[in-house]
Amino acid sequence: MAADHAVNTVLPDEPEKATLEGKNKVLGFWLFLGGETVLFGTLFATFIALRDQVNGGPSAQELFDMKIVAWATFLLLTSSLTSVFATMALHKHNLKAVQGWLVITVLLGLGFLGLEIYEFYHYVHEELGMTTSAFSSSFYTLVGFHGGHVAFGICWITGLIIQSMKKGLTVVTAPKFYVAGLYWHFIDVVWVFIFTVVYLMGMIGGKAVA
Amino acid sequence: MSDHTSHAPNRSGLWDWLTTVDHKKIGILYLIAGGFFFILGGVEAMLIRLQLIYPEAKFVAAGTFNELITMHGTTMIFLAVMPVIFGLMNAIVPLQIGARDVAFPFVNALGFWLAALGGLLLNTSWFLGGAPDVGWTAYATLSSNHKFSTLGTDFYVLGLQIAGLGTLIGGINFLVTIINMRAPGMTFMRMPLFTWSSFVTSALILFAFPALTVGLVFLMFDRIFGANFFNPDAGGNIVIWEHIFWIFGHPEVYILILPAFGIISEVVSTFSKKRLFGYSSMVFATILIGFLGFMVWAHHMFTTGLGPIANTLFGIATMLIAVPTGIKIFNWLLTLWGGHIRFTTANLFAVGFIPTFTIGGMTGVMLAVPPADYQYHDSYFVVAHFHYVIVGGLVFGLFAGLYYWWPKMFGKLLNETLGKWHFWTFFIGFHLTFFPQHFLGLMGMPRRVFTYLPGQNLEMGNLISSIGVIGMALGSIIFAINMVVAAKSKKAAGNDPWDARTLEWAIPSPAPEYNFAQTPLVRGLDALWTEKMAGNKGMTPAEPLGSIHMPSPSFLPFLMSLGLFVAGYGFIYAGQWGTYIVAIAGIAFTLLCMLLRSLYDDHGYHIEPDEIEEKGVKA
Amino acid sequence: MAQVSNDAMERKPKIKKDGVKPHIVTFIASIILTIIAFMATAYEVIPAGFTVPFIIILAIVQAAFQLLVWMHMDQKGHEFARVGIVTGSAVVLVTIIAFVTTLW
Amino acid sequence: MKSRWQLNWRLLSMVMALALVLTGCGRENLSALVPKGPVAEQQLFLMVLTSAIMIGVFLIVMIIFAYVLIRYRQRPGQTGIPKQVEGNHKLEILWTVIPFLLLIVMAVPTVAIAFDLAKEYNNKEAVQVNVTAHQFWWEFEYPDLGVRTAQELVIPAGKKVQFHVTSADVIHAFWIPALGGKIDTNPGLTNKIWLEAKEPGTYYGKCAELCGASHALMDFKVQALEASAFDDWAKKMKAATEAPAATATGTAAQGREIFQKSCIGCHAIGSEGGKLGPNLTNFGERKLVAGIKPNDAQHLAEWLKNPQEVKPGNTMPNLNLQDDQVSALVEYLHSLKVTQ
Ligand code: HEA
Ligand code: HEA
Ligand code: HEC
Ligand code: CUA
Ligand SMILES: [Cu+2]
Repeated sequence: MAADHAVNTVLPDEPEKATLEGKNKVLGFWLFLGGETVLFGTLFATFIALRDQVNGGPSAQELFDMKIVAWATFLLLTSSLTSVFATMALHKHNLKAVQGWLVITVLLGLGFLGLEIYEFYHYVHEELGMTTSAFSSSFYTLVGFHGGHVAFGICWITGLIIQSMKKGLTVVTAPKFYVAGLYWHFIDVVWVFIFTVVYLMGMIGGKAVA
Repeated sequence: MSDHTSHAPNRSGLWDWLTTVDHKKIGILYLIAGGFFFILGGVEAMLIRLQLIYPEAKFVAAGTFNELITMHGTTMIFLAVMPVIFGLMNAIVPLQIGARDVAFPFVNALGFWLAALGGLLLNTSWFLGGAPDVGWTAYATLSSNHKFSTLGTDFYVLGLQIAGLGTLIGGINFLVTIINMRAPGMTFMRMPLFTWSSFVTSALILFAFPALTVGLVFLMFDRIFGANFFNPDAGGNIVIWEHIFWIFGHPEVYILILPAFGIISEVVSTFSKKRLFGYSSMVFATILIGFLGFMVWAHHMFTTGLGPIANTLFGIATMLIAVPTGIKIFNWLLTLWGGHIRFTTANLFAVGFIPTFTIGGMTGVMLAVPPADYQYHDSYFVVAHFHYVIVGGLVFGLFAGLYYWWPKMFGKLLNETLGKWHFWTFFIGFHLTFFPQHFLGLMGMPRRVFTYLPGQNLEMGNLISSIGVIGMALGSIIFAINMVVAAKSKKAAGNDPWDARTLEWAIPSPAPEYNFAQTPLVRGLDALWTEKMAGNKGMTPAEPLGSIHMPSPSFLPFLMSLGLFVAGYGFIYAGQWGTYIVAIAGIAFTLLCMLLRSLYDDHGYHIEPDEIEEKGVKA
Repeated sequence: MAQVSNDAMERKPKIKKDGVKPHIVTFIASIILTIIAFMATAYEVIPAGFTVPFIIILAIVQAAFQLLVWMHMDQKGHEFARVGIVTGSAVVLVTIIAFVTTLW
Repeated sequence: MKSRWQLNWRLLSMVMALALVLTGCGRENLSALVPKGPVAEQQLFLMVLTSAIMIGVFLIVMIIFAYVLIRYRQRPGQTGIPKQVEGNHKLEILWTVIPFLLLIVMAVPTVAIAFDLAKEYNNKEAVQVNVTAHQFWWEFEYPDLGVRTAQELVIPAGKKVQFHVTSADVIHAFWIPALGGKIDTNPGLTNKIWLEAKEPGTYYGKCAELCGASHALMDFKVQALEASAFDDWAKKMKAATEAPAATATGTAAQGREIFQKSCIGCHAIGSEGGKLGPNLTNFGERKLVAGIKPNDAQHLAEWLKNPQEVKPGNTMPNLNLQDDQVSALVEYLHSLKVTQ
């Protein structure tokens, strides 16, 4: 069985695709991301439709604290870069580097999550609850879904790091790292749109789009 | 590291079924679940027809009637025909492409258990204060506000969410299987049409189900957390639900029908002993139908008030689907043309499909004309339309597929005499039930009415319609008897009872757990037929006989689904219990199982060549 | 089955050991694009009414950068990844157009 | 041969089915098929046009189908392998192009009529009616005429009527088959639709969207009056709304008292009273109780005694009235007339 042979022998160039299982995993995960695109797209479409329905509650313009958001964006973007480095280290079969970069990724992700929790906490104090308005419901659901993805990603990658301490880098663990990296990038791509559609467009406010 | 067993773990009985990751067994599990829910949905349909047998009947109360139609629609679509489709896909697609297994056996099992337990959750609502009663479309605000609907709707939301998750991962599994696991020489343009349609159906699942997921989340948040997506008083918009539901819902009906198209293509071609006429245009039409399926959803919303531009755009886009579907109809006819047609039961259902589905498709095109739909919409004309395409199309197709592949799945042929009785009772009952409904609709009978008043000329049509259902029930019972008869029968079906054309018939019936002792080399469209014509006995192997790696069975898929099942109740009753602890515990349990799955690698086991010989299987 | 698949075995050094450079470039580009978008909304440099399309285009460019470079979607073997993401995006596009034009 | 018999049987049933289709179109009492106004007429035109095309296509399919099944079924003792045909480009193009052309034939009038029906009539020519649907009753308001009524819609014949429809609770759909197709009543949104009755008469209206337990019973009636009669009705209604008849005698006076005590919170008479239930200003002249039962003493009493029995799930509570209270109320309610 390849998994066994591979452990102590040379890993192939792209260890994540060395086995059929690995290939399947990567392809399956890409397709899953296609589905996630629709998932987030539907959330976005709904948010866009409801973003002006503040029902007498606070509006995006009155509320958003762009400083926090800018920092959050920076953290997540950087974490995406560090996870690229992890994947590159994976291709060089350097487990220590993979783990190191992923630890940084997780820390940055935690920073992002912390900012988001602080931000939500802050908004709730400004009287924007889930039940306040259609705007608030769609805002918390869209951004919260993203935050939930980040949280899941943090747990997942942490689990992988711990696991790899025991199992090392093999054709079995490599696809897991690779796929987690894809997931993390995807979360970052989604954030690009959240930043634009929720926050920047929120700052413009009003009926800027038809 | 290398602590993997090299023997098949000895599991038997119930434990075997609860832990299996073998796609053929999962296929059977899907059939069992689908069959069970088909009977349930069918009994609900019979109660519906009983209540409507004459005006102002009082067999069931108004509220109960609404529960019946909601559960009938939901059960039939999500829990009966989807599982049967998945069952056939599981049993056949890997065999048709010459694969030893699906891409993700574990995920495959997980998909089944999620679907089954989601369905079970939904149906327990009958005993826990009432089933959902808002229609299978669950339009807000009726569905989104506790003022207008009961706890039953929470069961709908959570049950479908869990089942939908199962379907989604099942779809991804099939996509990857078909892309990555094809045998050497099995190019895309040599894939049998059932595999092709399974492929496109899985792609539709991938892109349609997430929309449903989101819609159900909105509904759940509105109901459970007091969110305002569909609350007009706080700025919400009810039309959003309609859009989301149909963005999912329309592709869903093509998710259902495409596999049936695939089955018909296989059956018609086998039993006329001809290759499929216009294979490449069939493939093209399948893809085109899938593609167009995503931009026509608003034809369910012509009366919502979207305005004439949206209505006509969506209407015309809808009509366009008639073109690729017509290509299919005519290709089937031309496949039969010049053949030696054998009227086995499978072929009777396939051939019966053609006129019946055509009628349903034609009424579909009539519905796609927005101004006319202002009259048809939400009348029995629509009910007639969709039962013609679903029962007369899909269910006929599934019966055809079951008769056709039964020997491959179980090693026994279904009885042909009983099969013919099944066909004729079901066929006649079907037309009796649904043909008059077209006219009931035109005469102004709205759908989803628990009764109607006398003197509106609706008596005759409803009576005939209610009588017809007896035919379908009879047919279904004959089919059940047939299964028992087949199971009791001593006669083995053999590898290739129909003199068929595709790969699955090259191996024993039922297929051994490793499917192909040696991966076959595919040398043309209709792989087996190609070899037959070349005078070969079977497929040429593409590899030497060697040890075969198999995935280990696992109880985790069941446990993971169980976690979500429990979490479902946690959410439904969170309001009454005043706590989310159960919901959180259930989800945590599922996550824990996921962690276990990741930590303990499945090394599987091996079947050695001598074992293969021992089992008497000659490659 | 865990077999080292065919093309993994016959592999020449197919992948150009991808350097750090494109990744850093993408990172910097992302930051710059984000800042431009922020500026465009904070100060009225773009004619009113064009700001939203402008920043959305910037977001799409940035997303494309990340998908192609960071996630290697431009590389061989990603055909179905492309099909998946493009189809998903197309579904989303139709959805958003419908929501923006037909609600309210 | 058995299979030939089966085949003939099936063909026969198809022919019978078609005959049913053809005769069905001509039957007198099929509401959507007997249009009483221009909207329904245009819609019927499209229905007939598309049906005709569909029947034509279906016949072609069936002819090929029947020919193939009879001609090419396997004969006993037949062996050998039929010719394996890959396809035929000419044929395939043919059955791609012809359906496409047929679709164009349908699409052109579809677009024209869809846009025509979506026209808005906000001028004084058209009567404006605000329709609000409730679980499970209909409220009609004539904003320009200062009139408010329920359950029975009154319109002038021969004039366009512009409806602005919305809902107070869940989605319903406003449908008068003989006059034209339906439109949903969406809570929080207002839809517009115009209809016209060519001749005076009574037409039936229905709710066409599942809206709860008594969705099936959410019917209403449409009275199309001559233009002059309509104006007269509107004037009297307006007068009655401003000053509802305060005179009630005998048992009716008792009924009035009960009404003022227990019912006025939900039901208005004139402009006075709640809006949770139908306005009853002209209840004595309605043909139906709650839109479904004949408005006679017996059915009205049944309604008052137990509204839930008549319309499950509706929002009027059972007020546990005594028999004498009921008969007093019946007397009073039947005295509420406007035009006489
Ligand atoms: C398997 C399921 C299935 C399938 C395949 C279809 C197929 C089609 N459906 Fe159907 N439909 C449903 C299931 C399905 N439908 C359901 C469940 C509902 C109701 C949901 C609810 O409200 O509860 C519904 C409702 C529905 C509506 C909404 C009605 C309303 O609520 O007012 C419309 C409107 O356009 C429609 C149209 C069509 C069309 C145009 C097709 C086309 O795909 C049909 C194409 C086929 C043909 C046309 C026949 C063969 C072609 C030829 C022989 C070529 C020549 C033909 C011509 C030139 C016309 N359907
Ligand atoms: C896959 C989908 C599917 C299938 C197969 C069916 C099958 C049937 N449907 Fe279905 N139907 C829907 C999907 C489906 N339906 C949907 C989506 C709706 C809309 C719901 C809504 O409005 O929200 C609907 C609505 C609907 C209505 C309209 C209700 C209303 O609007 O008020 C009616 C009425 O006649 C009806 C009848 C039937 C009948 C008679 C069958 C028959 O074909 C059923 C035949 C099967 C049987 C009769 C079972 C036989 C088994 C036995 C008798 C048990 C034997 C026992 C043993 C063997 C142990 N259906
Ligand atoms: C809580 C509010 C409420 C109260 C109190 C109430 N009703 Fe009603 N009533 C309704 C509603 C709502 C309807 C419409 C029911 C339907 O058709 O779905 C209705 C319908 C009616 C109708 C039929 C109207 C029509 O146009 O056909 C009559 C008559 C009637 N009520 C009389 C009474 C009388 C008399 C009383 C007092 C003894 C009363 N109602 C008390 C809410 C109320
Ligand atoms: Cu109101 Cu149905
Ligand atoms: Cu549809």
